[in-house]
Amino acid sequence: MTTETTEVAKDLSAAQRQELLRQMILIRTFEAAILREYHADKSPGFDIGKGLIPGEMHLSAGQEPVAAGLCAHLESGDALTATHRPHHLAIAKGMNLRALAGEIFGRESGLGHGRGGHMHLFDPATHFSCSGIVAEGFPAALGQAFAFQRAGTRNIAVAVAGEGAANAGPFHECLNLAALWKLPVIFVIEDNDWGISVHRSASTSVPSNAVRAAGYGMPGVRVENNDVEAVHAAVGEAVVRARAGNGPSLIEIHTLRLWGHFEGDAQGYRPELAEVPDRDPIPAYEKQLRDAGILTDADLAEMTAWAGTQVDDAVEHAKAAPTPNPAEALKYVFVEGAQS
Amino acid sequence: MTTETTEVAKDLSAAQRQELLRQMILIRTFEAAILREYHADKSPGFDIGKGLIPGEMHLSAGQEPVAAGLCAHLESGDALTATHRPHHLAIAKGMNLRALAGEIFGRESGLGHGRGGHMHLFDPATHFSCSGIVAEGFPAALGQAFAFQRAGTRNIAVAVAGEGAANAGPFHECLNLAALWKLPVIFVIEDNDWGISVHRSASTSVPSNAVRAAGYGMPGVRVENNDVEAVHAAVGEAVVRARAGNGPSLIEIHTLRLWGHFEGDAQGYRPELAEVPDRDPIPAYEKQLRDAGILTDADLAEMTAWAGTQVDDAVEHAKAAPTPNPAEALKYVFVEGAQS
Amino acid sequence: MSISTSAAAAAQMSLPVEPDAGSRRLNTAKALQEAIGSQMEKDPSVFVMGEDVAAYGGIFSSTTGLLERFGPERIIDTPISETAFIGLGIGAAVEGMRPIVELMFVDFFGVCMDQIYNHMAKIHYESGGNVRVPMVLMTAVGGGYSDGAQHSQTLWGTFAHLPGMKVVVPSNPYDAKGLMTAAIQSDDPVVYMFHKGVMGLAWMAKNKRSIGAVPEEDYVVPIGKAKVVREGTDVSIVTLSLSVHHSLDVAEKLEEEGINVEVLDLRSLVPLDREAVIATAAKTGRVIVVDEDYQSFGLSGEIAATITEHDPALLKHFSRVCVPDVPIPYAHELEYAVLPTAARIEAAVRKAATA
Amino acid sequence: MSISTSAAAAAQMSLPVEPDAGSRRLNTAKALQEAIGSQMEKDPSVFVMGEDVAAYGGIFSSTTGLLERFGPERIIDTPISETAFIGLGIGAAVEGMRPIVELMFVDFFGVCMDQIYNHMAKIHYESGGNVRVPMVLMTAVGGGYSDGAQHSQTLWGTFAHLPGMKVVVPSNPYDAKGLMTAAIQSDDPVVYMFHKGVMGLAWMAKNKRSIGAVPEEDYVVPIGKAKVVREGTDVSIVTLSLSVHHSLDVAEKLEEEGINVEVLDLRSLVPLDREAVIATAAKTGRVIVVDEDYQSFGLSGEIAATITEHDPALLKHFSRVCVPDVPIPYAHELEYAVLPTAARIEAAVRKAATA
Ligand SMILES: Cc1ncc(C[n+]2csc(CCOP(=O)(O)OP(=O)(O)O)c2C)c(N)n1
Ligand SMILES: Cc1ncc(C[n+]2csc(CCOP(=O)(O)OP(=O)(O)O)c2C)c(N)n1
Ligand SMILES: [Mg+2]
Ligand SMILES: [Mg+2]
Repeated sequence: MTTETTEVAKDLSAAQRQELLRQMILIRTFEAAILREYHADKSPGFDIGKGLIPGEMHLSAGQEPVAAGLCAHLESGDALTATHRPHHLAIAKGMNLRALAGEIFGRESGLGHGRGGHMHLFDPATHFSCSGIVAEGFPAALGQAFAFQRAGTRNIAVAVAGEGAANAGPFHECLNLAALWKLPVIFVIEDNDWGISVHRSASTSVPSNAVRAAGYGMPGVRVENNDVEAVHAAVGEAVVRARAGNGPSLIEIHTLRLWGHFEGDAQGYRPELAEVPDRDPIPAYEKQLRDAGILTDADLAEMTAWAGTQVDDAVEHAKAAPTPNPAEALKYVFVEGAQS
Repeated sequence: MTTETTEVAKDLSAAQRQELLRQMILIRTFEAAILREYHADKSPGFDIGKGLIPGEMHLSAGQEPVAAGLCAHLESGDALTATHRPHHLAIAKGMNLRALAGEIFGRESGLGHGRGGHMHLFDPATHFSCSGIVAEGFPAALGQAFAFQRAGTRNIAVAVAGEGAANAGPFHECLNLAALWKLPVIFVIEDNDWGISVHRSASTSVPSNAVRAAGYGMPGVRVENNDVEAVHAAVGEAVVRARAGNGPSLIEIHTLRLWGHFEGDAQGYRPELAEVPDRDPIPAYEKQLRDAGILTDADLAEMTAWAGTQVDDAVEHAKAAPTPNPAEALKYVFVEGAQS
Repeated sequence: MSISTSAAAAAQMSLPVEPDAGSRRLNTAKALQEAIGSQMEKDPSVFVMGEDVAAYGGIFSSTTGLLERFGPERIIDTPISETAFIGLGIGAAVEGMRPIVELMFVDFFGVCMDQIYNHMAKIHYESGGNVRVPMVLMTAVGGGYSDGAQHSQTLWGTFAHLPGMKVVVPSNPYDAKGLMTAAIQSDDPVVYMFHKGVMGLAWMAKNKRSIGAVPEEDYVVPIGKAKVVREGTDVSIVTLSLSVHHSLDVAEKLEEEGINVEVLDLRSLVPLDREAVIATAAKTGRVIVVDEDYQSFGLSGEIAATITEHDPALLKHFSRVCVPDVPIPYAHELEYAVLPTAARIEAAVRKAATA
Repeated sequence: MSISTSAAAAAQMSLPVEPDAGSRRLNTAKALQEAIGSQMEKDPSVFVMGEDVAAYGGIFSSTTGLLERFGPERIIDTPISETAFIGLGIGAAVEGMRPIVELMFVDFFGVCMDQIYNHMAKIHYESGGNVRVPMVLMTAVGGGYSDGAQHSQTLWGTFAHLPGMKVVVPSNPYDAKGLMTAAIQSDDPVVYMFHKGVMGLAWMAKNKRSIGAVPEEDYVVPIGKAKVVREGTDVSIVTLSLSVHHSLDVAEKLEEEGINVEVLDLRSLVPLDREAVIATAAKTGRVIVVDEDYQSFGLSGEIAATITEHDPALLKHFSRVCVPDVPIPYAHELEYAVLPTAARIEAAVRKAATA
């Protein structure tokens, strides 16, 4: 059941392909803005707790093909759970950018009123959630899929995590349970080669997590080359399967961590560092669409401008929003009653 | 890499085959004695906390082929980690029967001076340990194998657990890590069809755990029919591999839980209950050896008598031993210093 | 994900709060099953999931008979994958269902605590109140029958220390039903810890109060309200769960000698009824905490802090009868040396009374 | 499995106990690395294992430079499989090695707690003293830099509550080296919790005491001994870790106003130096516990219980400056509203002084 899919889907329309690029540009624009704002006021030196955006910051630049190719198939009623590196997926799933930026800036306007932060995004509108604990985001997807299944809807749940997460126990428990109960779930592994400083060859006993799918009796596919259209094709099959009630699938996507694990990571452990920028998937996809004759300079300028406007609006809105009231720090521990 | 091995090894000598039977008889005799003593004084009614042997009691009758076939390959310096159902493996590994019985009876003479009990047997002499937490016995074997590897010995570690445990996260983490670091470990799954009242078909998404081995890049074998000689053969290959530094293997053995999950389990959930006794592996192996002309009535009588003597001695010794001194209940929390 | 509009909360409002017990007698296990069954009948979003909860009926009979009534779609056996299925419960709760998930023994929390304390308990807060997790995590606690260090713990202190989950611990059939009903209807995650020794199981030593009067109708015991189960003036015992019964036994015995013991059954740990704790301390000035959890860094300390930060002058005496900081030993003689037995409680009360 | 003959224990005996600090100054991270490096040189059975401990040198610099000195056979990066590799450490310790295993953030305990509390901590007891687990579990704790609810906790109360493991929490470079040396040489499992904020990291706000004098030679700070880091007569602050520094800052400030604050740095939670706690309570009668862990059911309660069970009359005042029972919020303003800041400590001391 394990096969390698690198072929480009034949049936994507020009509009669909443009839309994939547009999503990728939007995500990158957002991440670039966060990068800028994050570092803007941490100097002199670098103090992680300082500035408009304090704390750990895991940006997803380079992994846009996963988010764009995947979310093109999802409806707002479908669920998506992600990890400590969630922005690309949140954006592609349709999260309100102001709410997302507000949360990253820790404002009262944020998705979680500043309580959660960038690793803890919970959005009822898009059924999006994430977890800062590696591999512990998987189980929520099972429960969402279970609820959808019991409610008789066609909705599905998608759980995304890194290749590092695929060596953690919950990966195994969740794949088994999803397959056993034929839950409408798709497991997506973003293989960006690295779990912080540990290369996948030093963490994973097999060359591809796709081969692990057979151990659960589900289809397993690996997508190479960080190829958004191949992602789209692979996910498409899994979505059909899941919506039809035929159970879960596992898809591993070979993608790229363009920047450090978190901001401030000098990546001294990364031998291929110098060549990383050459593997940026966005210029490559731009070129591909240009070569195919479906992207003009004007198209690109429009997309870039559009993305800039969206992101600027979100960032400006966040910066202008009030910070949370310290007197309300204990609000939201419980729904009912005061805390003990 | 997944194959089914049901073939009988050709090269077992008559003496070896007799020895396998002898071990199985010793184990069964021990378990029958514990069964008798356990229930002796729990009536009227059944009070789990009462009697000479209080507490949960998970007996291994029916699973002797696993222990005998496996431990025939092990040296005293090899490590073995087991589960809540550990007696057969402890005995086959060579644990002192008096120490084992003493611990089950909760006596000061017991292996753990009555602190541990039947699910918590730790024996430096045989490098045996077990855990009452499902699947949490696996990791210890990695560590023992690691220590053996670093010390440059030829010793190996074996981790045994039930088919129910193979759906728990530690199974996955440990197989990956063992394969990655080529640790001298063998993972043995005792598939007795049941995890308490849950049949393997209701817990496991694939028909055989052996297929899961491929997901770690290690050999995976399933042994059918609770066949002690097939166990011996399969383990033999894995032992050679591990001692040679070629890394871990996974072996699943289809075995039989002859009695309840624990004593007191009425097994109302078990449809095949009436036929279970017919599948007892010990009479079957006796017949096999008789048919092969290598077991006489006299041989069997001698083995039975020998086992009875061993077990009677252990049980009598335990019953005669002093109970632990309540004033010493806090002894052994720490090696150094009083507890806080 | 959805914020369940509080049909459930409204229903809860309309239920009687601690009505008269009436005369029908049940054991704790049956009272618990009754609460679950009744709520399942009223609310199709309630389901039960865990190991051996279906055909087996729960190892400690928390779900006996429910499979027959509700079928395998709602009473669901799981693989031994606690992280996966507790997490599944969380995900389902986030989508508006009301899962009751059983962790067979609380001792197994270590294989799934991340889901419990980093997810179930924190999502509502992290989401700024936008996402609710109306889930019950039900689990068996306690020792006394030689089940060893990995199957005899209570660990309520561990759960109560970590914010975002309510923690309830019934000691008798009446509270078991009322607290389970309240837990299912709560929009917050509730950890429901039942002691094996209060369930009234046929195969375990029973204490006389594991059978008691339980109303047939639905009702709630409010989460966060302790109960003075015996009034007294000389010494206060602050306790919960099985230890309530040992404490009452001791109180009855010492009454004959003129030592008048008040017994406070906490019933909930989170929220903790601090007013009730302070009230009993103010009344007697002599407080003993009886706790089957490990002594240090747990419940007993929290009681001391609650009183002393209110007013240290209230206390003439404070002592604890807990499990000293030792893994629960297997051998009967050793286990009963560390459990908070009636004998240890009695000795502590005598000492307190003369302090 | 073997009982390591106590070469190590003998070595420990011969090491100086809390020698003069001398004049060489290091930050806490370097002091910690030095302790590990020195013990690794002397004892080939010591090794370090964890996520990103090799090339990265530990996310919080606990192992910087060790890979270069000891190579990948002894400084070992792992997959993200905490249960497997912590359990591996236990198994190796059981066979006589002395692993130092890093759990990157203590917040991740929920994915591997079973190995820690049901195995590492209980094997020695369950084996009736026949099997030792001489292992160090090293982990980063604490918040203050907006890392959110899953990466900012201290959780020492959770570990200290569960029996069978020692728990140490250094607040400064000198103690960090001495406690790590003691932990490695201990035949018991030791949980070593370092606060990110005391390490002296280049990329995190430093407090002035994260650099301090550290002897070059090996020495031990005995596990289980608290230290009065500032003598005082009016109010006692009982605290640990980063909060020691905030408390000292407050004490220095209030000294000018004539409020004389004693600060007790617990340094170990298990064993807890109850004598030192009682001594300071006896001295001032006014006790404030400053604790970056969650307030309820934790350390602060244990301090209250320790004093009151000794003699409730000692206390004229007891209060707590802890993290209230709330997940650690992300936004800076909210996080600093719940952390035990100098401002909160100061207010508490002023109140205590007049109580
Ligand atoms: C259980 C757990 N262990 C460790 C960590 C620390 N950690 C955060 S991200 C990370 C690496 C994750 O690698 P991968 O899954 O490949 O995701 P990526 O960062 O590459 O997107 C680690 C070890 C954690 N958050 N949770
Ligand atoms: C983590 C954990 N979950 C649940 C249990 C309760 N339990 C004890 S044995 C058992 C069934 C184990 O089944 P299997 O692994 O097949 O072993 P068997 O009993 O068949 O030998 C369960 C669920 C436990 N001890 N630990
Ligand atoms: Mg990665
Ligand atoms: Mg089984």
